[in-house]
Parts: sequence; C-alpha cells; structure tokens
Amino acid sequence: MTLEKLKNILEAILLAADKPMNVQHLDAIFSGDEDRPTRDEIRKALHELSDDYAERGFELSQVASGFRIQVKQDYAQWVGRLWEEKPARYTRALLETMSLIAYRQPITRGEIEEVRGVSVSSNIIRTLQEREWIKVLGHKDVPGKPALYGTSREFLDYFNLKSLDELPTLAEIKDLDKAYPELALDDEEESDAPSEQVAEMEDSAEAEAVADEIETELDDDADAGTSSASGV
Amino acid sequence: MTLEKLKNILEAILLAADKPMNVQHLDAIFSGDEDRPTRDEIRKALHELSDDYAERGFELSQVASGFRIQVKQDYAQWVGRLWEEKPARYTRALLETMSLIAYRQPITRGEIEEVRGVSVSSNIIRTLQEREWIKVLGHKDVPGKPALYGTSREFLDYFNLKSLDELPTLAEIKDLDKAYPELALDDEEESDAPSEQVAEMEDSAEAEAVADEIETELDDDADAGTSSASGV
Amino acid sequence: MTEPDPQAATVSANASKQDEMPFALVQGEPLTVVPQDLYIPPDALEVILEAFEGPLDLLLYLIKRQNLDVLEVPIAEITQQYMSYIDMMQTLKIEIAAEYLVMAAMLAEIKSRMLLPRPTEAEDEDDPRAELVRRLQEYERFKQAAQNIDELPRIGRDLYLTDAELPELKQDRPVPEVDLKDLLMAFKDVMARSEMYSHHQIQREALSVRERMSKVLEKISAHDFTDYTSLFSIEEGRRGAVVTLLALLELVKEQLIDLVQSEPFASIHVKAAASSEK
Repeated sequence: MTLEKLKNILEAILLAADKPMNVQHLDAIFSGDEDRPTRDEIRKALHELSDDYAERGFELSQVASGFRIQVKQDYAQWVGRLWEEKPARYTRALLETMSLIAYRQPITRGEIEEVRGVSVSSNIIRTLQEREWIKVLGHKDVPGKPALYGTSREFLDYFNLKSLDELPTLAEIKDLDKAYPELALDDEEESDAPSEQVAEMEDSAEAEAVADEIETELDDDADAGTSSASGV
Repeated sequence: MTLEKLKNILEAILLAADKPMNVQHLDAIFSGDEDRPTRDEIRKALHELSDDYAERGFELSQVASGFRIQVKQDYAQWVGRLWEEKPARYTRALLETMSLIAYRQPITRGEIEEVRGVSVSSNIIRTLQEREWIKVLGHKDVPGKPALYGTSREFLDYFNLKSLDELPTLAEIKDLDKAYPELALDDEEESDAPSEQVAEMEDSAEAEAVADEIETELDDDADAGTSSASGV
Repeated sequence: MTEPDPQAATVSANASKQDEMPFALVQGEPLTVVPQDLYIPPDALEVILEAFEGPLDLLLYLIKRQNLDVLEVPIAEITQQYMSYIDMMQTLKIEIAAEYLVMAAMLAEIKSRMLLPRPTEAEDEDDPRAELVRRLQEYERFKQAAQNIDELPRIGRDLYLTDAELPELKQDRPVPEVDLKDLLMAFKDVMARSEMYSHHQIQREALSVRERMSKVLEKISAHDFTDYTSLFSIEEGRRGAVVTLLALLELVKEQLIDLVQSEPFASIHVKAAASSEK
C-alpha cells in the first residue's frame, strides 16, 4: 500500500477512534491484510501526518496511551464556545493531593497528609479514582496496610503528557544553613533551571526513579520489538 | 481574520462538535469577536476546506442539519475493525439446548426445559434461530400451541454431517469418553469414525431389531413419569 | 479539620490568589478581637479558613505577606500572628481543625527553644526551626506543583478531542465457533443430569425416527393433504419404510399430524394437525 493510502487510513482511524491508539494497536488493525504495512511504515506515516497538520486547526499528539488527533490549543477559545458549561475547575486540595501522588508515587494517604499538614478527604481520593487518574498500586506493609496510590495513563492523557518525565520540575528544597536572602524562593525560573535540577534532594530523585519505572512500562511504542511490558 | 485562520477555526469546531453545524451555528460562535467573519466568508472557508480534504482520509459532508467532518467511506473497512468484537463463546445452556434439539427433534421448549430441569431463555432460542441452526417445524397441539423445533440443513453443514444419523449415540459418547479419557473427542476424525461404523452396522441390521429399539424409546417418552418402562 | 466541604473548597479556589485573600481586609493586621458592633457572618470567615489548605499554608501566607524567605522565618513574629488568627477563629466559635492547634504548639515550642542560649558546637545542625522550615518548603513545592499541574493544557479547557462522523460500517459480528465435541459433551451432561431426576435411563437414541419426524413435518402442510406414499422412497428400502412409518405413528401419537383414509384400502393422506399454524 502506498504511503498516501496508509496515511489516509491512519488518520481515518485516529479520527474515528474514541481513545488514543499506539503503534501496536494500529498495526493490529492491518493484520490479515495482504499488503500489510510494517510498523516502521506506520511510524513514518504518523510522522508525515504530524507534519501535514502543522498549518491546520488540529494536530497529532502523542500521549501516554498513544496517538490522537486533537484540536490545537490556539483554537480552544472558539471550540469552547460550543458548550455552555465552563470547563471544570479543580480545588487546591484536589490538585495538591494529585501532585503529591504524581511526584511521589507510590504514596499512601498518610504520607500525603504528612506533607500537606491536613487530612485528605475521602471525597478527593474517590473523585480521583472515579476519574481514573489514580489507581491503587498495592498496599504498604505497615500496620493498617494502607493503599499505595499512583497515577494512571488516563491522568497523563488528560494533561497531554507522554510520561511523568514531562511533568513540570519540582522546586528544590534549600538548606537552611546555606540560606542567602537574595535567593528568593518564589522565583520560579530559578528553581526550574536545569543546572539546579541535578542538585535536587533525594526526594525528587526518588520520584524520578518511579517516573522512569512507569515510563518503561508505558514505553511500548519506542521499542515495540523488545520484550518487557508490551501488553499495553 | 485571515481565511487560513478562519478555516482552521472552522475545522477545529467541526472536528470537536458532536453534531452537524450549519452556517448560522458557526456564525454565532464568532459573535462578540472583533474581527468577526461574515457568513459569506464562512461559506467560502467551508468550500475551501472541502477542497482541501479531497485527498485526505476524511471529508466535509453536508447533511440536513449542517456540515460535519466524516471519515471517508473508502476507509470504512479499516475503521470498522476498531470495534470488531471477538467472537463470543456460546454458553453451556445454549449448547445443551442445541444438543437436545438435535437429538430429540421435534421438540418443544417445554420439553427441553423438562430434560434440562431449568427454563430455557428466549435468547437462546433466538440465537439458534438467527444462526439458522434450528427452525420451527410446526406447533404441538397442546394448550399454548408451543413451537416444535428441529435442526436445519445449515446445522448439518456446519458440523459436516450428512445426516443426523452421523451423530454418535449417547452410549457412544460415553464410550468414547471412557476409551480415550484425555483424547476424548478432541479430534473430530476420532469421533466421526466410530459413528460411521455404527451407521453401517445399522444398515445391515434387521428392521425388526430397529423397530424394537425404537419401540422402547417411544415407550420411554410416553411414560416418562412412571418407572414401568425401564430402559434396555 | 475534618473533610472540607467540597463546595466551600471550590469557592476558595475560585477566589484564587492568596495574596488577595479577604484576610487582608482585616486591615493588614490580624484582628485579635472582633469588633462587637460589626457583624461578620460566620460563613464568610469559614470561606477565609477554607482558603488555607491547612496550618502550613497559613504559615506560608503569613511569611510571604512580609516578603520573607521561608528560610528566615521570624519565629517570634509569625507565632504571634498565627496565634491571633487562631484566637480570632475561636472568638468566632469556628471549629478549628486539630492540625491548626498542633501547629500552634509546635510554634510555641520552637519559640521557646530559640530563646534558650544555644550550645556553640551544635550550632550547624540544631537550628530549632529546621524541621518547620523543611516542612514549609516541602509543602510549598507541592503547592507550586499543584499550580503547575493546574496550568497544564488539559482536555476540555485547552484541548479538545476530535470526533469525526463514522462512515457506514459493515459490522459483521463474528459468530462463535462450536466444536462438535462441545455439543456432544453438552448432550452427555444434560442427559446425565436428567438421569438424576428421572427414573428411567435412556440408552439409545432413535435418531433416525426423530429426524424422520422432522422431515415429515417439513413436507406436509396444515391446509392440504399430502399423499401418504409420497413420504416413502423406494431407495431407502425396507428400513427406510419402517422408520417413516414409525415416525408417522409417533407423530400421530403426539397429535402433530392427522392421518386420513376415506375408506378401507383407499390412499392415506397426511395433514399437519389442524391447530398448527402452518
């Protein structure tokens, strides 16, 4: 099949599908076809589609669960007018809980409460679970066997992320003894600078390790050939 | 607003909208905008979009209630595979019902229920009829006039049988089970061979012998309630 | 604090930036005594309380309000401000979450330790504020992270998913495959089960008769008589004739057909039972 035809089929599929599709999913659709394209051809076609859309109102976006065609952010303001309802807002409590789970997974409710200094309402956990943004990864081996929470692929999809690596960098923690008054804490750029990222404390290193782990798990497109967790 | 931008906004809207949009709807979305396009500009933009899509996997189609972006029919073959269902498995209840109709036809639903000891769902009957494995042969002259079911030509064809004679008898099924505890009927040839043999033997059998057998069988049916007609 | 009322939380979130919180309406200085002549609806103060995500958040606010770095938290001053806030809440009889009181105790303890002369050798590691500062920073980075996540483009606000109309799909739903073996096993099982509650055993299935019964029923109609002889075929021989005859007798017995003979030795006609629909 020609590249043009493959591109058209792929864009037809992506436009019709109601969830992101990874290369594996797309490949499976052609199984049984006589002139079945290779996965490399599929990747090439996706790449070209992405280029084709450069000047259009929509784009090909790669998120955790695969590729999807979405409206470009530039046109969101007009598209949003289609619906009378305003997009949902999330409370700070929910967002803080969510960010702790995202950066510190696997984490228990107790550990979240420790950092936030207040109890986490069951409502928030329930809401996050209902949205399928978080899931129970297991249970911590301490008295009470509290659930360990982690983020799901849907969470990444929702925020247009490919992996946890793409989350904004956490601000660093400064040592009280090395305090310099001129180092204003609330200067965001300062803390996001890559050079300082390296100096981050163990906490964030830990979070990154978790992120790596999850990334590997999700990474079925990059090296579809290799073994690991390709059941996704 | 340039024509290019208007086109992009329109295609973004049409792709995101969950219903067709007419020029009036589209026009309303720009109300309040400073550089609000005219309706003629909107029409022109739609026209150009339609041309742009000529070589793509989707098209701009106009239906009674307006415009919408639609996957081209040419690609329906692949898009349809997104929702392709795996063939389900038939339930135990369905197979039992089918086997009773095969071996005991003509048989009413009530009679099947009597043997199975549980009611037979209408779904099962409907499924078997839709598959054209069974058909209504007539109606029994008892209150309610229940339908009498029997097997069809398609049933025999599917199971590669020339006639119902080729179905093994219950005794044979039991014997096979005993003879090859593991292989039991795993292989179709295995199960076909003995039944053919029996069929041949029956051919040469005296009609009286056959008649006897059948007589007993009929008695069984007639006095199903009583214990008098014990089997052979 | 128990679980915050989600609605109240939404209100506070909508009020957005803390720096603009109505707390500043209390004249930049926290009130220690509520003016008796001024009625402040308790609801309004609850909104203020809800604006803070807990004692750490409140402390951060008090520090930032003075443009100070968390690292140089002026314990004495902050403790005093914090306590006034708590006092005000108590005066207004607003239920204060336990966490706020625990923090008050912690602040008091730090304050008292800072007043004590510090042994010089332990100076480096033993700043009594260390733990509080660590917690404040830790909380602050996640407060920031929450804001960052909130600003990420998200579906339904910044991004919209596309959903093109589908072409006409020929959905041929595949039918289940059935192995003859499964069918036979089902029959064996159902017969085995039926044996358990019936008194007789069925050893032999008279398949050819049952099948012939079906065939006869197919051939005949309820409206017209079918010639009896047309149901037999010479090729089947004697055995075939017996089977057909038995099938006919069985059908008569089950009142599924009518056999009609107008006079002795005249031809016999078969008709589906009158009540049949076909």
